[in-house]
Amino acid sequence: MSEEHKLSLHVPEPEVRPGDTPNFSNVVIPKAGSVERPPVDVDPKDIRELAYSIIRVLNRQGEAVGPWAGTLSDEELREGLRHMMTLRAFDARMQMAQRQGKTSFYMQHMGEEAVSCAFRRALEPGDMNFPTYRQAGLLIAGGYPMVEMMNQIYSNEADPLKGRQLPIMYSSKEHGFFSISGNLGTQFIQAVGWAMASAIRNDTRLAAGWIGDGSTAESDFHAALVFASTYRAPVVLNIVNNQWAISTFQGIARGGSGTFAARGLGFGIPALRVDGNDYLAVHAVAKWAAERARRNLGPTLIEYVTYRVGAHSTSDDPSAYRPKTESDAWPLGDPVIRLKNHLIVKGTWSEERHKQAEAEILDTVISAQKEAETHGTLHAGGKPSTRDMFEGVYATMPPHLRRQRQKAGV
Amino acid sequence: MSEEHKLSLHVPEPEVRPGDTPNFSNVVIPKAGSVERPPVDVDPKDIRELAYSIIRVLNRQGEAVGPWAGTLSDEELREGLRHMMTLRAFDARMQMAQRQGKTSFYMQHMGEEAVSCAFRRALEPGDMNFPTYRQAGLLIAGGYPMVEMMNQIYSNEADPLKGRQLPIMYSSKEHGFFSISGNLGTQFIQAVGWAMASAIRNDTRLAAGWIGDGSTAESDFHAALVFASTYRAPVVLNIVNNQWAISTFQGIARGGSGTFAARGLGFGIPALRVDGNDYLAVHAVAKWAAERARRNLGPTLIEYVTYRVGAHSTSDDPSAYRPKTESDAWPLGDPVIRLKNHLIVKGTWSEERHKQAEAEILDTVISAQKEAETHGTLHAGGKPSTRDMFEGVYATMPPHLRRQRQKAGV
Amino acid sequence: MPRMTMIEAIRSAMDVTMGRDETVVVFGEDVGYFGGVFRCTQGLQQKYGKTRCFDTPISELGIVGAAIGMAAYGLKPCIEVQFADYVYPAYDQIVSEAARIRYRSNGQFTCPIVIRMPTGGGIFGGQTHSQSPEALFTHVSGLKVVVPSNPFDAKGLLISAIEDPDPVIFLEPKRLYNGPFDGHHDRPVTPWSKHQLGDVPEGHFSVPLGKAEIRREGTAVTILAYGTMVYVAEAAAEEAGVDAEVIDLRSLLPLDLDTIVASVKKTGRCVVVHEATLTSGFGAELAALVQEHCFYHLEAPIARVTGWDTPYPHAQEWDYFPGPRRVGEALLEVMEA
Amino acid sequence: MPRMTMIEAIRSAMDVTMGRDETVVVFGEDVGYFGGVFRCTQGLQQKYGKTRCFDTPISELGIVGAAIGMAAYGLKPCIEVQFADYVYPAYDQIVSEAARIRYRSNGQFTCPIVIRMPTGGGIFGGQTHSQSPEALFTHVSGLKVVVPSNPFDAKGLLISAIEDPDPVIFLEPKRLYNGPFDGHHDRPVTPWSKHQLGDVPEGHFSVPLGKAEIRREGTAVTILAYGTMVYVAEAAAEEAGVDAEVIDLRSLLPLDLDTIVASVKKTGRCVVVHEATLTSGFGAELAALVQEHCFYHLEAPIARVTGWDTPYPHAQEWDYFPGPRRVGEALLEVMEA
Ligand SMILES: Cc1ncc(C[n+]2csc(CCOP(=O)(O)OP(=O)(O)O)c2C)c(N)n1
Ligand SMILES: Cc1ncc(C[n+]2csc(CCOP(=O)(O)OP(=O)(O)O)c2C)c(N)n1
Ligand SMILES: [Mg+2]
Ligand SMILES: [Mg+2]
Repeated sequence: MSEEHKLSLHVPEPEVRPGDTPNFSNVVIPKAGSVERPPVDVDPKDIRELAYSIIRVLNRQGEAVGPWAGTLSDEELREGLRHMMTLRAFDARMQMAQRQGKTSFYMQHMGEEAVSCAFRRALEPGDMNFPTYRQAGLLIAGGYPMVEMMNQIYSNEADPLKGRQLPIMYSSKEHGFFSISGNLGTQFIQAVGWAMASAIRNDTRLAAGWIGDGSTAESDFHAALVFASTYRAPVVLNIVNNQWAISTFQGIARGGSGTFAARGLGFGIPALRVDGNDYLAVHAVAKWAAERARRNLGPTLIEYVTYRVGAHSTSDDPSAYRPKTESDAWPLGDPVIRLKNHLIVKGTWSEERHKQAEAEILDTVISAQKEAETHGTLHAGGKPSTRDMFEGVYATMPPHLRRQRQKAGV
Repeated sequence: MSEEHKLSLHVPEPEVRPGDTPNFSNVVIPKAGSVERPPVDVDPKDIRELAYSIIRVLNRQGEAVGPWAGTLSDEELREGLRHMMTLRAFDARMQMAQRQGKTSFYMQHMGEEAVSCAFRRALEPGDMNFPTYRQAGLLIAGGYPMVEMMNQIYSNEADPLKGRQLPIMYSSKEHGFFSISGNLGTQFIQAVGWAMASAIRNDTRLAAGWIGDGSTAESDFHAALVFASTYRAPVVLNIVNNQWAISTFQGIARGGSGTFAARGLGFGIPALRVDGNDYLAVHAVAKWAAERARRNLGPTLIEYVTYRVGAHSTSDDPSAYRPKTESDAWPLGDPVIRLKNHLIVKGTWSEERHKQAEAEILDTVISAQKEAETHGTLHAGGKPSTRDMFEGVYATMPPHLRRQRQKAGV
Repeated sequence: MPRMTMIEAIRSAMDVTMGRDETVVVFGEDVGYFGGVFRCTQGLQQKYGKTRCFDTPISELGIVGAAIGMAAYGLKPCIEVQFADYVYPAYDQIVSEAARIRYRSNGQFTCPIVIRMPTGGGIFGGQTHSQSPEALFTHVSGLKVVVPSNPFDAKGLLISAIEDPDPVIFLEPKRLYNGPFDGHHDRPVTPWSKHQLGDVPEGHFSVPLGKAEIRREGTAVTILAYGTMVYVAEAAAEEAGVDAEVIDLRSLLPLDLDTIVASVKKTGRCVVVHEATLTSGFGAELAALVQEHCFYHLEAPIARVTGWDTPYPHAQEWDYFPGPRRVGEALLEVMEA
Repeated sequence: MPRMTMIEAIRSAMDVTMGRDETVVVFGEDVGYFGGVFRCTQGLQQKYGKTRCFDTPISELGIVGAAIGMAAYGLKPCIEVQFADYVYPAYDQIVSEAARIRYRSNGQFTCPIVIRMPTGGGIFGGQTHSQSPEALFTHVSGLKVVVPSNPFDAKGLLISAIEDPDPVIFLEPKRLYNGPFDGHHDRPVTPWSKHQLGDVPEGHFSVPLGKAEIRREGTAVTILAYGTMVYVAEAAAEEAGVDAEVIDLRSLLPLDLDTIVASVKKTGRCVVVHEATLTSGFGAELAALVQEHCFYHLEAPIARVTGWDTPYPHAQEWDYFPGPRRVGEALLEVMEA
C-alpha cells in the first residue's frame, strides 16, 4: 500500500503543556451584549448559532450591556456577590481543613462560583437540582446552613448523612439539592425523570441537571437528551465547561463539535452558550431557560464557559499537566472581581465595602467552622455510629442485615 | 396554582394507528437530483442542511439524475438488482421455513434491501461491517454462500456457529461481517474501535457501523459518536431508519430533532440523509463516506430513510399497532421495483429478463435450501453436538468447564 | 375467582395498583400502545392515559434513570425491561444509584421503583432472550430481588413490590407465562386456566416479600428452587421417587432463611437448582448459607444443578437447561452420599 | 533485582509487553499525558507515542466498546477503568460482548483485552472509590478474573493477562499499591521497597492465570483470600495464634480448586475472607465449592468474613473493613466448632 493512503489516528492535544506559555487565542469571545435574546418560545432551529457563540452581559468596563442585561436589581446583585465570596471563603477554609487532616477529601469551585450561585436565583421553591460535586453555590445561594455542609465534610456526629458519604457529596431535599453521586453523569437523566414526573402530575416545578464538560461523554448524557427531547421535559440541562476533566483537556470530550452546547442541536433542544464567569449573563440565561420549562416549552441545554482555577480535588496537582499560570491567562476573568467591579461602576459598591464584606464573611465561615468542629472532625471528636452504617440500606432492616449488625456487636 | 401554569407531559404519537388511513404527508421528500454533492473534504458545518434533506438519484420516471448519479455501471446495477432480488427470495423462503418449524426465528428485510446491498458495493476487501440483524444484504452482495446462511438459520450440523447463536445472527470475518449481537447498539462503538485500530496500525481499511432508528437511543450510539468525533476514526456510521422499532414509531427515539442524521451535527460529523429505497443514492452516499474515511478525513453519519414492510420478526404482528396498508402508502416506493424500472428505462433490462431472473434466483435459493436441509434443520436431522456447547467459551477450556462437560457426559 | 395466566396476573397487579394510587406509572419499550411484547401492559394506556403508561426510547439506562428521578419526585414507577438479557445498559443506574439513594441521602430521597423483566430460557431464544441474571442483583445491597413461579404469587408479589418503599428487581420466568413448565419439553404444558395456581383474586391482595413457600412436603432432601425450576424440581422428585421437600423461594433478597434452615435440618440433605450459570450463581449463596446454618445436620454435600458455565446456546437448549433428568440424578446422588 | 512498588510493577508489565508487541495499546481516562490518577501508565505515552497510549473521553462504555472493536481488528488493548466503582457503565459491553464474542462467532473473532481497575477500600474513598465488584465478573462465562496481592505477582499476572487470548478483568487492590496492608490502619505500612515481594525482575516473565499460591503454611485451618485480605489473613493468624494456612487465590476465574481442596482436606476447616459485601460475594462460590469437594473432611462450618451488606461507608470505614480482629474471631470460632 502506498504511504499516502495510510491512515493515522488523530489524538487531540491541548495548545500548551507545563513549561509552555498559556495560550487562549483559540477561544473566540464575542463582545458583551452582542448576542441576540430570542423569545423563549423560539423554534430551536432558528437559534442554532447560539450554540457556537457566548452570551455575555458584563463588558470590560464593568457595564451590563445588551439584550440579556437587567434581570437583577442592585440589591440582588450585591447578595449574589456575597454568595460568591462566601463560597470562595468556604472553599479556602475547607481546603485548609483537609490539609490539616480534619477530613479526607475536598473539591473547590475557584473560578466557577458564578455558575451555581447565579443559576440558583433563577429557581423557585420546590424546583430540584441534580448537581455534581462542583455546585455547592446552589446550597450557599439557597440558604442551606454552612454548618451542615461542614458537618457533612467532617463526617462528624452531626453529619446529616451519618458519615456514609464522601465529603462534599451533600444532599438536601428541602433546598432542592439532590444527593450527589460519585458516579459521573448519572444524575443528568434522573433530572429529566424528575421533570417528567412534575409534568405527569401537572405540577409547576422544574428540574435542573448538571454535568461537567468531561462527563458529557458518559451515556447518561445521551439518555437525558433523548428523553428530554422526546417528552419535552421541563428541565434545564447545564453543562459546566471548566476546560478540564482532571488532567484531560476539554478537546478530548468535545471532539470535532466546536462546543458542548452543539450537542443539543441534534435533539432539537435550544442550546445556549454563556460566559460562566459573568454572574449577570448566567442568571439571564438561566432565567430564560427556566421560563421555557415553566411555560411547558420543554428543555434547554446550556453550556457555561468557565475555567477550573484550582486543582481537580485535594488528590490532584494540576502542575503536572498544564502551565501553572494558565488560570491567569484565562480570558473571561474572575467572576467575583467582575461582579465587584460592575457594582462599583454602578456606584452601589466600593473597595472598602468589599474588604469589609470579605472580613465579615470570613468571620461567618470561621464561626460556622468552629461550631461544626464542636461536633467532631473525621478523626477526632464526635462521629456517626457503627449502627448508622447498618441503617438506611432499606426502609426496614431485613433479617440478614440484622444478623450482620448483631455480629458486629452494635 | 393556576390552570394555565400547569405542566403536562408530551408523549409523541404516530399520525395513524390501525383502522386509520395511512398518512405520510409529513414526510418531506425533495426532488431527485436536487441535493448538492459537496467535496468529501467539506467542512461539516457547511453541510448541516444535508442532515435535514434526502439525497435521491432515481426520479419518478426511473431516471438517474443530479450530482449523486453515475457511480455504477449498467452491469453493476444489474448485479445489484440481482442481489436485492436474491435477498428478497431468501427472506421469503426462510420466513416460510420458520413457519414450517424448521427453525425457531427469522427476521426479514422487505423494503430495505437497497440499504445493505448497495452499501456493500462501496467497500473494499478487508473492510469490516458491524451489522445489526437487518443487513444480510451485506453477506449476499458480498458473496457469502447462501447455504452457510441457511445452515446458521437451521442450527444444523454444518452451522458455522455450531448452533450457539439465534437464527440470522451470522458472523463471517472473511466477508467483513462482524458477529451480530442480540443486544442492540453494542456494535456501533465497536465499529469505531475497529476503525481506530486500523488508523493506529496505519492500515488502509475502514469500518462500517450499523444501527436502527430505535436503537440510536442506546448509550453505545453516543459513545460511538464521541469517539469517532474525537479520534476522527475512519468509520461510516449508518442509521437505518425504517420508521419502526418493533411497535414503536420513530418519533419516540427521534424526539424533537426532526431527523436522525441531525444527531451528527452536535459532534461536527458530516451527516447525510439518503433515500434508502434508492439503490443508486445509497451507493453514491456510501461511496462518498467511504472515500472520506479512506482519505483519513474521519467519520460520516448516514441516515437511510426507508420502511420496514414486514413484521419486526416472526414473533411480531404489526397489524396490532399500524394500519395494514401503511407500507403501500410509503412514498419512497419499493427498492427492487425502482431499480428494475430504472434499468428498463435505460434499456438494459426488461420485464421478461426480470421474470426469468426471478425464476432463476428462486431456483438457486431452493437448491441452496435443499442442500442446507441435508445437514438438518432445528428439530430434525444433523445437529451441532453438546460438546460444541462447551467449546469456545475460552481459547483453552478451563478446569471447571471440563468438569462440567464430564458431568454432562460428553 | 377468575383464572389468570401469569401475564394476566401481572397485568392485573399493575391495573389494581394504578387504580388505587395515582403515583404509579408504567413505561418501557413497546409498553404503551402495543402493551408490551409479552402483552403484560395491554390495555393500561387506554385505561390510565398515555402519561401514566407509555412507550420509551430504546435505552434501558434512560428508562431506569428516568424512573429514579421520578421516584425521587414521589412517583412509583413500575417499569419493564423487555428481556432480562437487556438490563445491563441500565446496570450502573441500578447498582450505583437506585440501590444507594436512600442510604447516601440518609432517607431524604428514596427509590420505590420496580424493574420488571422476563427471565430464563426454554423458548429457543438463544443467548440474548434466555438469561437469568438474578445473582448480579442479589450481590447489590439496597435491592430486593423477586422471582414468582405462578399467577397468584406473581400478582401478589408484584403488588408488594410496587408498594415497597425500595427498589425491587422483579424477574418473570417467561417459560411460565402461559403455564407451569417442568422441563419436559416434549410434552404439552397444562395452561394456567386448568391449574389451581391460576386462581387469582380480581382485586387487591399481596404476597409478602421475603417469605418462601413449601410447594411439596418431603423428608428425604430439600430442594431449593425458584421460578421455572420449582416445577422441574417437583417433576424430578416424582420421577426419581425421592421424598423431596420443594421450597419455592419466591424472594431471593430478602431471603427466607428460616424456612430453608428448618427444612434442611429436617431432611439433612439439600439440592439447589437454578437456570443461571453455576459459578457465582445464587446457588452459591444458598449453599454457603445452608452449610453455615445446617452444618451439623447435613448428611451429604449440598449439590447444585444449574445452567452450565457457557453462554446460553440456541440449538443445544435442552442440553443446557437443568431439566428433571439432571435434577433427578442429583437427588439420587445426594441420597446415596 | 530491582525493588518495585505495585504501581511500578504494573507499569513495567505494560512497558515490557508494549515493547515486545506492537499490537499492545493502552488507554483510559487520564492515562495518556498524565499517566493515570495512580500513575500506573506514567511515561508510556512518551515512550510509545500517543497512538499507543492515550487519553479517552469519560465513557467507560466507550473505552471498553472501542477496545473490543480493536481486539476484533487484531490489537491487544490493555485499558484502565479509573476505579472499579466506575465499571458499571461498561458492564453491558463486558458481559454481553467481550465475554461472548469468541463463543458466538465460533472463534472467528476474539477479544484479547485486559481491563485494569483499582479495587477495594481502606483509603477513606467512600462508596465510589472503595468497591470490590469481582463477583459481578466471576458469574460471567467467558471472562477471567485476576487479583494480585504484591508487585511480583502484579507484573507476572498482568503480562499473562495481556498475552491471554481472552478478556481478563484485572483488579488492583489500591490499598496495596505502595505496600502490604494488614488492616492495622493505625500502624505504619512497610513500603514495597523494604519488602521481599517488591523484588521484581526488570524484563519479561509471567505468573500463570489459574494458579493459587500458599502464602503461609499451616495445619489447623485454611484461609482463602486474595488482594489486601491476604495480609489481613496472615496478621489475623499470627495474632490469634492459629496455625492457619493462607492461600492467595490470585486468579478467581479460572480458580485453582486443586490447591484449595488439598489444603482444606488437610486442615479440615476453612475461612473465606473478602472485602466485597457478603451476599453473593465470591466467598459464596468458594464456600459452595469447598463444602462440595471437602464435605467429608470438614470439621466445622466454613466461615465467611467480608464487608457488610451495605454500601461502603466513609466515616465508618474501619467498622466496615474486614480487619484482623474480625478474621481472628472467625478463626477462633471455626477452631472451637
Ligand atoms: C463514572 C465515573 N467515571 C470516572 C470517574 C472519575 N472522575 C471523577 S471526576 C472526573 C473528571 C470529571 O470532569 P468534568 O466532567 O469536566 O467535571 P469537573 O471535575 O471538571 O467539574 C473523573 C474522570 C467518576 N467519578 N465516575
Ligand atoms: C439492549 C436491547 N434492548 C432491547 C432489545 C429488544 N429489541 C429487539 S429489536 C428492537 C427494536 C429495534 O428497533 P430499530 O433499532 O429501529 O431496528 P429495526 O428492528 O427497525 O431494524 C428491540 C426493542 C434488544 N434486542 N436489545
Ligand atoms: Mg470539567
Ligand atoms: Mg427501525
